[in-house]
Amino acid sequence: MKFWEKLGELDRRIIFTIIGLAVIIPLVLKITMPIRVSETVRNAYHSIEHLPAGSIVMISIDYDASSGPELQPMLIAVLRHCFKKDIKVILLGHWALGLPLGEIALNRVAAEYNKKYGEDYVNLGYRPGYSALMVGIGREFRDFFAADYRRVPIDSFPFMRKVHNYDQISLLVGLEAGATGDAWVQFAGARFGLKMFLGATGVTAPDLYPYLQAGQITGLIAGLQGAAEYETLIKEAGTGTLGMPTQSVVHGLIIIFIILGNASYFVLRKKKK
Amino acid sequence: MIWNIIGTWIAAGLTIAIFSFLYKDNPLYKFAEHLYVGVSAGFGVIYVWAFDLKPMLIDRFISEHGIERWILLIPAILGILMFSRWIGKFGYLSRLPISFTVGIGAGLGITASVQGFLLPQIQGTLLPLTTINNIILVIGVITTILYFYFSHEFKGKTQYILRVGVVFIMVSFGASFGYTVMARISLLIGRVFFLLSDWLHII
Amino acid sequence: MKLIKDQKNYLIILVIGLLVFPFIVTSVQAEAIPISAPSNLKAYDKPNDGGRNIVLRWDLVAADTILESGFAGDEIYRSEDPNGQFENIGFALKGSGQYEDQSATDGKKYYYYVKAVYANGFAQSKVIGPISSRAQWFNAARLNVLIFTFLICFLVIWYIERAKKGQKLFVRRIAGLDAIDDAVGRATEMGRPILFSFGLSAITDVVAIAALSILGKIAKKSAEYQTKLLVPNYDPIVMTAAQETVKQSYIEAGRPDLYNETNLPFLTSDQFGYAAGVDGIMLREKPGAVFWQGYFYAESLIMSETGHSIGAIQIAGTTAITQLPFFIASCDYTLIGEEMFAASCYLKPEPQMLGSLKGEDTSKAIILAILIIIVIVGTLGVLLLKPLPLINNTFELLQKWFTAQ
Amino acid sequence: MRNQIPLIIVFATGLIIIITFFIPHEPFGSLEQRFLIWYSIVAGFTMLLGLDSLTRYHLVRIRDKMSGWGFSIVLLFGLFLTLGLGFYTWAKYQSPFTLGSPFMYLYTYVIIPLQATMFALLAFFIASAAYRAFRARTSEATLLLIAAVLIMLGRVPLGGWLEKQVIDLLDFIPGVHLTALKSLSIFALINDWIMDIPQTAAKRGIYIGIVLGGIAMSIRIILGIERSYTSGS
Repeated sequence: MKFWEKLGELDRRIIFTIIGLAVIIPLVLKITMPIRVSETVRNAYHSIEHLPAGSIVMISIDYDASSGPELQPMLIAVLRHCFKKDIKVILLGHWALGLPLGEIALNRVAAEYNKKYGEDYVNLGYRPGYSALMVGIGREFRDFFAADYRRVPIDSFPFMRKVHNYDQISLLVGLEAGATGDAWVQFAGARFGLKMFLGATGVTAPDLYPYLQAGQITGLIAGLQGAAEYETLIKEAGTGTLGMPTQSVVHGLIIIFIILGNASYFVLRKKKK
Repeated sequence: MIWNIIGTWIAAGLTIAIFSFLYKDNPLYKFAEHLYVGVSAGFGVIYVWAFDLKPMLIDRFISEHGIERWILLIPAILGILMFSRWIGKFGYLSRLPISFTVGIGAGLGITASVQGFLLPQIQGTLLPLTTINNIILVIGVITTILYFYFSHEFKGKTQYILRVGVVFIMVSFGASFGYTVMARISLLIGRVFFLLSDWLHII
Repeated sequence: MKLIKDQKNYLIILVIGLLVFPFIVTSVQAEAIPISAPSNLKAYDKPNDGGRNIVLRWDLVAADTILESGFAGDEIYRSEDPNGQFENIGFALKGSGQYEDQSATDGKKYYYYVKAVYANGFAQSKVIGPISSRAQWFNAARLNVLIFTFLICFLVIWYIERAKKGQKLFVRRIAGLDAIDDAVGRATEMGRPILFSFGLSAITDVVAIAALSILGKIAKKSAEYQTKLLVPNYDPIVMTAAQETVKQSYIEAGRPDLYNETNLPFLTSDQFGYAAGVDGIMLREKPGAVFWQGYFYAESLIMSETGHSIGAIQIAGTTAITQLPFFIASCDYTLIGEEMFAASCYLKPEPQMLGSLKGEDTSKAIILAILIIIVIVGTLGVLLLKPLPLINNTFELLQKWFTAQ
Repeated sequence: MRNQIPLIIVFATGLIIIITFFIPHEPFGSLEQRFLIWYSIVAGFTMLLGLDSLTRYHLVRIRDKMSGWGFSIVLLFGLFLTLGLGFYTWAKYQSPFTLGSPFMYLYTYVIIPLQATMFALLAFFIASAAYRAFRARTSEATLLLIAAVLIMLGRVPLGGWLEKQVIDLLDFIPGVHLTALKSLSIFALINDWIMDIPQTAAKRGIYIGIVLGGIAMSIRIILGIERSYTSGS
């Protein structure tokens, strides 16, 4: 019985070390694992796949670096998908500290596909007060975004001249780390009938499932695994695919921790009785 | 190039400083944390200035004419009134802009909740009970709502309704739990990946 | 020699063939899809808007439905005179079959036609009109929203008024309230203090108000049992409110002498710093009962783990959905979301909170009734589809009524 | 009077925003848009206010030499460094957000690592809590933990891998052929079902309650019954 007591008193720093190693070792060894694509991600993929060339997709960067590892791979995968299909991209964001992440990804992916700023994509930037903004640009973009991220008037870009409100946007892709996803659904989706799918962090994703079942969003990319699935669909492996084996190892470890912890708890409780 | 290498070392140093909290709360961690608060606050100010006040207020004030131009003074004055809270006697004036934003938020929220959530979610639950999944979904929604219904004492047999409700709530919390664990690990993978590849070039 | 010449001829034929082939193929393809004009063009004023919009709809031409047919889309033309000059006002992408003219002047009469743009030609539809746009005074598509909004607002206001007039409104007792009493009792038996934390609540969070009334109850019990109560704080304003509440409870319990403000200190206003501070207090003071009541973020995990490791009974309560799972897994009892409001109304009925709670409850009852009735109709509709199609039609109609736009 | 005016403003703006939702006709339609633009501008000032109280708070700490005042200097240093680099970059590159500029350098090498690492810490805390605090003490907690474990297995490739190992192991037993099961991915199917059906049902029920609470709160605010938003000023 001493064993269980010792086990229960294990210093947390030992656990921290084990977790650290469990993350480092699979990454260094570059283990790979097959990715199974779930229905929710497949539906998201098809919402873009079925758009004709020349349509406009709007991507909202509603996250910052604190959830970057989960959402940045999604952004890159979705951008690759759009540019592959000659779909034009409008980027904007509601999290002040996150927008440069969008610019970084845009610059990288646009270069891969030889896309030009102003012809194939624009970055509108950020305005505070997201619910007001979502309703407002549903009437007229220019009331809020007369100029882009670099303060160039949006009317100087040919494809933006005919964009006035959501009617010209074929699809919204919201990449969400918090409540802005709900706001997109409730303000832009319900009021203006804007079609959308969301990519979300693991923390936010479960709360978005009711929207999925009610048909308010067409698809959902959940967490790093979701990003890995999207990467699988567009056949461009990225950090999502790379991270999944590590993710699996740590999940396994945490499950073992829960089982061990509970085993010692029940053994000790029985002993007490 | 040399700047990028220096930058990567700074980033790696700050990453390790934050991780040092795992050993215990220490000055290195406190340094990184305070630096973070300061830098991000400064960043926010530049953002607001570059993306909001400059284009939406100042640029527009210059380009607009006639009455439209002077109407822009209303939000500008409301905004400036925010700062009156530091001037003792006029402190109450800062309540005016707060009231304006709170009023808009409340007004937008009511209709958006009904139109964007209640109606579609009720509609999504209006399913014929012809498949097992439909039956489970409808029972789940009803019993969960009843669990949070406080105007009736559930005694005798009706308390099983609450039991069923709790089962659904716990399964959904379990799902959130699993997804949250997944999310946190992904973030750690992201940081370790940075340390191993950008900084140490091991992978 | 002949062989070489033959080969040369052969090569020439091959090159010419390769050059010509694409033309043959494309011309065959283009011929396969006839150029036809968009048909069935309709124009109408966009309903439920502020004016200036006219919607055009037409049937897609055959080439529009085929991928890679070289069909570009449709150009939209408008004029105020059916026989005058028409102006190109826009372009509809392939596959859309509709266009919204957003530049109309209300009341002005317009004529339209649509021109299908093929890879090798055009075809234009008949001219239709006159049509004009106008603004509506009520958005009829939002009638359902209006009804629900009105109903919920009415119920909440009505119950708040009733509660204000002092009418007794029933709220059921939450099981967690017994757990609170037990925990305070256990801490006393063990001779250990009690720790209470609001997490990172601000006073503007409604949950902080509910947590305050739960704190009031705990403070009263602890005064009766003469058990030390510790409340480390994150927010200075919440701290002041907490001090007032505890002092009041001690007076009510007849032990104002036991109140000591140093037991309700301000720690720090940064998230993990606060968690580390509370951890330190727990390891030093070893409280027998710990209450996590208020709004929590990620720090909940760190604090409740330490609480568990010192063997305290932990009772949590929060509206922070993301933290609830971790509290449930690591605490002995957890008040889930609105249960906190119900608990606080049970302890200390304040008209606003009590009235709101009743208004919400009645709204829930109505929603439940709607759900149950329509689901029954729907089930019957599917089961009796053959003999009584009317039921299924009714169901579909009812279901459609909830469409929000 | 002083206390009445804010209440009147809340009442009027709230009501106008609700009315314009139902009445598209002028002047209501454009009034809503105008209010929303104003809101955006005032919200910008609100963010500046946060900066104001932050600097004041830390200046006081430094002045009074309160414990940890050195860190307040670090904070203010970070703040003014960012502001300085921001305006410098703005002047030099026309926009502060040009990639490769000093301001974006600060973003890439200071903000990203600090912000991302703060939350990466939680992976460690969850692991340690999993070992030391997550206990199946009640039937509710048991159910929660079982669901959580199933999700953790099914959502990532781990579940599929585990299935394969078990099936391979069982294959050695003569007469048992389970290879057909390999393509089933049972854990993934369980994960999808939990997410789609019971999870969705409960979240819907919970959020209907939360949304009703939010509406009630908004009504109280508009009617001036709830005034906590004015506190602190």
